[in-house]
Amino acid sequence: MDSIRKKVTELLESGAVKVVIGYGEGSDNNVKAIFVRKPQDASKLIYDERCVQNLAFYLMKHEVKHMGKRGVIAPLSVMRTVLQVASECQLKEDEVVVLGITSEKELVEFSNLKELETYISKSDLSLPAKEKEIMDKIEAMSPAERWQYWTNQLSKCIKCYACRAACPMCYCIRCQVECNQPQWITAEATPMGNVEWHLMRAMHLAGRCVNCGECARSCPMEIPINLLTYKTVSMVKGNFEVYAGASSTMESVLSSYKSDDKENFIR
Amino acid sequence: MNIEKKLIKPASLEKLVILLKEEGKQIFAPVKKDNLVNFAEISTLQEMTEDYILTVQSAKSVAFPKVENLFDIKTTKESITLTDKNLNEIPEIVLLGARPCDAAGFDSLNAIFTWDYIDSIFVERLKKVTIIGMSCNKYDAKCFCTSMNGNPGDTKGSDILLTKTNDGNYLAEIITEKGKGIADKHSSLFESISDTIDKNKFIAEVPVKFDLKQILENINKSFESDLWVEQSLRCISCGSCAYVCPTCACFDIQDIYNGHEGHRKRSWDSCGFGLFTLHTSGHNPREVQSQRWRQRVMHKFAYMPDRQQVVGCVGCGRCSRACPVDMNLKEHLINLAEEVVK
Amino acid sequence: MARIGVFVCHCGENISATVDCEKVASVASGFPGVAYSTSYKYMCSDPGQNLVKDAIKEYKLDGVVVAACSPRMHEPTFRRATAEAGLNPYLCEMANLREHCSWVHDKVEATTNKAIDTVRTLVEKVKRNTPLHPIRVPVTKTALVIGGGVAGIQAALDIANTGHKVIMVERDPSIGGHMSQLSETFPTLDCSQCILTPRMVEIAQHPNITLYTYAEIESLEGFIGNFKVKIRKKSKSIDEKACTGCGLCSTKCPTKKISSEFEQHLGKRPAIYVPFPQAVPNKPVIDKENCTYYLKGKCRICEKVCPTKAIRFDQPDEILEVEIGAVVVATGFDVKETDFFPEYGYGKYKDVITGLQFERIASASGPTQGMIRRPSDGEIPKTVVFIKCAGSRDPAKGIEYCSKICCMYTAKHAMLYKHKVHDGNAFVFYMDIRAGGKNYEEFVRRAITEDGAQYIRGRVSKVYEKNGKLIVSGADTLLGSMPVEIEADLVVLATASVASKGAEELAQKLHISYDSYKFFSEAHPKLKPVETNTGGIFLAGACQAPKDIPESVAMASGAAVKVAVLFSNDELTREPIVAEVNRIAPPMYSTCVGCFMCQPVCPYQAIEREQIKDRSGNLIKELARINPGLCQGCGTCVALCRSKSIDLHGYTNNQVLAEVVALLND
Amino acid sequence: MADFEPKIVAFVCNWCTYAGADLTGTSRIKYAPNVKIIRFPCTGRIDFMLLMKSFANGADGIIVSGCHPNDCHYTSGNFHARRRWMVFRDLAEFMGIDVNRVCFSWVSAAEGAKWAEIVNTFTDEVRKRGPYKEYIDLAKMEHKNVIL
Repeated sequence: MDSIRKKVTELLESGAVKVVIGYGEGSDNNVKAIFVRKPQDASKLIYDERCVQNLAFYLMKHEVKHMGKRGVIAPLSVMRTVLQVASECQLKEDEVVVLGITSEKELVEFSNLKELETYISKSDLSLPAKEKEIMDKIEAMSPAERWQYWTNQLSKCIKCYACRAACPMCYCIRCQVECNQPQWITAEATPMGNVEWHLMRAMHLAGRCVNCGECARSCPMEIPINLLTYKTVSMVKGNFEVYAGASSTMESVLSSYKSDDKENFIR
Repeated sequence: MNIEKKLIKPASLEKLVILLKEEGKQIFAPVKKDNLVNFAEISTLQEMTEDYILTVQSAKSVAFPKVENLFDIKTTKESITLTDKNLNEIPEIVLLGARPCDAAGFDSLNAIFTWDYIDSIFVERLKKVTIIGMSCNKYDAKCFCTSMNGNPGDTKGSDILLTKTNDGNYLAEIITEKGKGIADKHSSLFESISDTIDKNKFIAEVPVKFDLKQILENINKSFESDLWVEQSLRCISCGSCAYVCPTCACFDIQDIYNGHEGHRKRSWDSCGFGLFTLHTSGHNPREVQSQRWRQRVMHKFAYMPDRQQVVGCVGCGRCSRACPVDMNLKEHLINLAEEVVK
Repeated sequence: MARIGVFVCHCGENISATVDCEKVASVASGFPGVAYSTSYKYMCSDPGQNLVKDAIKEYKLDGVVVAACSPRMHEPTFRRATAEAGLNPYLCEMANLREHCSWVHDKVEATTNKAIDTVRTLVEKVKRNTPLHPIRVPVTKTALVIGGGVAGIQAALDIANTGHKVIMVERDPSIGGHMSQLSETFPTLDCSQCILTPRMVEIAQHPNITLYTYAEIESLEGFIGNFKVKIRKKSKSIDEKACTGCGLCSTKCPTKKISSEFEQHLGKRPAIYVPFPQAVPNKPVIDKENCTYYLKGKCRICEKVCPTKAIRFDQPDEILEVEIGAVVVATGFDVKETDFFPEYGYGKYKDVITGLQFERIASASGPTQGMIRRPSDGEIPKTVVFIKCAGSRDPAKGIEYCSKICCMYTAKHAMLYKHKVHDGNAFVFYMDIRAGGKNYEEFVRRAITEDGAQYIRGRVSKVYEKNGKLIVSGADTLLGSMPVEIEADLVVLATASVASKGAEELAQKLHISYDSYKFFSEAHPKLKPVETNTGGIFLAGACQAPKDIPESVAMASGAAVKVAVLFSNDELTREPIVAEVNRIAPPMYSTCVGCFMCQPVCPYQAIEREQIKDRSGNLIKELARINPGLCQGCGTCVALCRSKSIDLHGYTNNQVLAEVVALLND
Repeated sequence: MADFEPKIVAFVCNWCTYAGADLTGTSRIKYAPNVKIIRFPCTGRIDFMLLMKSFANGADGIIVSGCHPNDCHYTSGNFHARRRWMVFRDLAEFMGIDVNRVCFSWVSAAEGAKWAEIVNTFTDEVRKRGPYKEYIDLAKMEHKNVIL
């Protein structure tokens, strides 16, 4: 932790970055995102197992963006998000300093995104075991049971859009769910509309989701919606041999094709 | 009306639920499912849980549902017919187990929906809701009702307030005519109890965290404060606070129409959403999150007291519990108060 | 409310035999927004069209649904009629009641109901149609011809003779292509070079043609009528203006033992060379990979001997950028060679050669001056075995198609051989003889009957050497698959014609499609054989599929006419069925967030990045913009766009979703 | 169930399958009238949400059809579509949506007979599966005022 604080102090003192987005003590033993702009505030930074929020979201937030060059405390999910959003033209290499945190909670520095890519290429990007287990269980169900499971889960959705707001990949200024010419999905939470909304969101994240789990974590109704995007993660890995957030230059899976893509389902 | 104190035993309460249901009323009570406690329709008291501090969502949707059909639209070749919602179809609802803060929330909602325009659907819905509240014997760090002029045994807003006593029975305070109607009709279930019973023994003691008066007096001076920006830096503009809030009343109106028939529907919305104030012109008067955060707080603590003479917050703390990024309203209010004093 | 007119056509009895047209019209008249509905026996007839036109005026219609045949049949007809009545033609849609309904279903209630559903669907669509206006784009009247073989030459001359400028780009040092390598041509046996070289000279001298040899396409951008091409002129190491083509440099070049590509490696050439004596332009290039100076930094003999001081060792590659309006791709083919035929010993035995090598041996200008001498020892072979379908029609080899020209040239080879070696034996192993074409069958017959070529129907399994002879081991299937072994002095393989080297890369640069064999794809196998799917790019010759000379020439002239048609107008009008990124007022400008994930899905590179800047030039936002001149309206970007910021005119989200809803809700 | 006639909507591209279906007509090959076609320029234009909306509006089955690989009028629209369908199918299946009610196919402009065969086979399949009740029920379900 000291090395991280030291590095942040350096970066702020030298003016290399204007702000460092990191984790700090919040209320009631919670962790909150803090925005360190003064070297002396670097001491407020913490990093422990409670620090799970995907801070990469803030790199693109209007108010934070306007502070200038940003540093970000970056566990694996944040590192991957940076690469992914960079590949989607939402973040430029010279706008961000990634202060990587290894799984041993050590600081790892990158002088450019290429180095970050090299680091990511050696990291384990697979889905967390806990979720994988639940997914396996769902997959083992009959289609009717799966339908029952999901309609039941999704009927809890109140369309507060916390999942979308928390997801750093959901940076659209107008989501398809908000289109009303035509109205693809009802504005209000309805059992059908909820299924459509969450399927649509997962489709839009296919090949882009870095499985940070932020959507499910932020859901006030505790719906495991991350499983839907995780499903696309495993599908994309299984069929196209890629994980999202592995490169800042890669073409998205759904923006590309191979002439010999699987088509055994096509008559 | 003077509050009348009665005693109701669990078995009687169970019976009451069945009887009220037989009268055609829908009974909503806290139900635990997938580890979440929320209001749901019950048929028997067994379905209700008492293992909760607060439900995740407030009880407001009994009067202000997530989605409300305002009117039906039908197009024929010759004309377009609009049919208003039939208010008679609105069911009678008994809200059992609502906390005093939930009950108090309806006051704020009512103030908004009956302010410049009387919203007949809301009014009718609220008219048909009977609240059998339940005092809190537990609280958590997010609770701050006592700072908002409320308390865990507050009778305000409830028609009947139950307080669980040591012996497992409930002290039933009959507060309104509506409550009295039920108590009288099912008088055999309501037993008499000594007037001297001290309810405070059975309710939680929630510490007061700030001086509401000071905040209400000073908040208008804080409009230009940098604190709004600072506080909202970590806000991700989701709507979870608004959607769980018992007093948030923002809504959106959309036509769901397939070319032949459809409905105009009102559904919940949130002033925290970026598109909430977006004009067709492209202009957005509340373009950034700090403005939207300020709006949310000031609406509750400055504009509502000013216009509707009611504070738009009951201190239930749901927003802080639901917030994925630890936007703690109580702390933000304390900081605001400090800032203004400075 | 909308004022839609519905016009139900009986199509004689084609529709009314199974669909109750009256009922369709009467039910449609009850749809919200339908102001007029009628049925008529032949809606496409003049009176029928007039009925539509009159109704548009009389009932002030703002949309038209013609429920008749397939829109692929009569949509233009009714859109024209709609326009003539003063309504925007794109406010007319057709409901397909014939091909998709009356002709495929029995006379049951469900058929009429389906017709009603279809009409309702189109009524809901047309309610959401908006007037569209044809897109006009100017035309640059210069054509680019890629490839200087016979097809390219023909196309270039035809276009140039219509008065338009042509730029020809050839990868090799000389134009002429494979045809210049051939000895004689079937079925007339006239000398290939004798008929080709005058054309080559014409190219060089034509005032409308600019020729770049030793040059390749670097990139092509833009769209029909408005392309920008980058041409890489590879360094020839000579100043073409100064060089007179005297040939002294080649004569004096000390490096003379380089295998000649033109001679199919049966002859040698120096490092500074012209590929063949009749080359156009007849000016040398230095082969840098083999030149002593480039390899070792010493020599410069050519520079010393050049009388006009035209040698430029430091000449760099040059990139030219030219604006053109149309492209003719005529990059030809290659023959399969190398170790593709281990069982036939190609590459192992010097006397196993390809048909193209045989052409050089038989050619009067070739390495043997036209004497049939085998490569190994220069002896005159007494027995020659020709093996057809070497690679072609062989799924095991991965080439399933017929190379088309081999039957004919093999007959020619056998004939030429017999003409030159009268006592020789010519054996031809064949699968089938495919000699469709004017005088072709007669030609093959002549080779067999008059010149005594011995045709054996069967495949050769193996060629191996034994006692200085090549043993060709095969079977004669006409004699019950009896094994046949022939002791040969020379074996000629009619190797498969394959796509030209680099065809795939070129297709990608040009953004045209190609098949699994890398031959370029025509837009329609029957009706658009010279067009590609990219507007303004045409195909000529064997780059599309194996072809003989007359076919290539005919196709080239076809492509030239297509270019001439395109150049006959100053402006092009295009269907306004194009995608568009929405625009709204500042500060959002568009709901597009500029993720640019749509860019790679566009097959036409029509999606550009547009920067929105404030007055001081600071970037506010970068968002996608679709060039309507390039967009062909496939809509792939529309479905991909997550924020639905792109929509496709004519098939908007609003329209298609309304169709779905209307189709399923009666 | 015996007299159940499924509602099937077909999303087809203009250049191959629509033309192929035209050929079915010109060849007078009969097929089930249950299938109704909506024309698109290309399979690449077909949004997966349209499939969802079809079910929500009462479709019992959906056919999506376009040009064979390498035959796309726009060179690659069908390839992009195919990828989307791969992901969509997987996800939909994971959610318990009956993916057997969506028939993806390639039907060229020359395959009039294939179109008829696809329509007939698929209509039979959907007829056997019965109405897509689970989906319609969900679509018709009003959100409860207070939910769990």
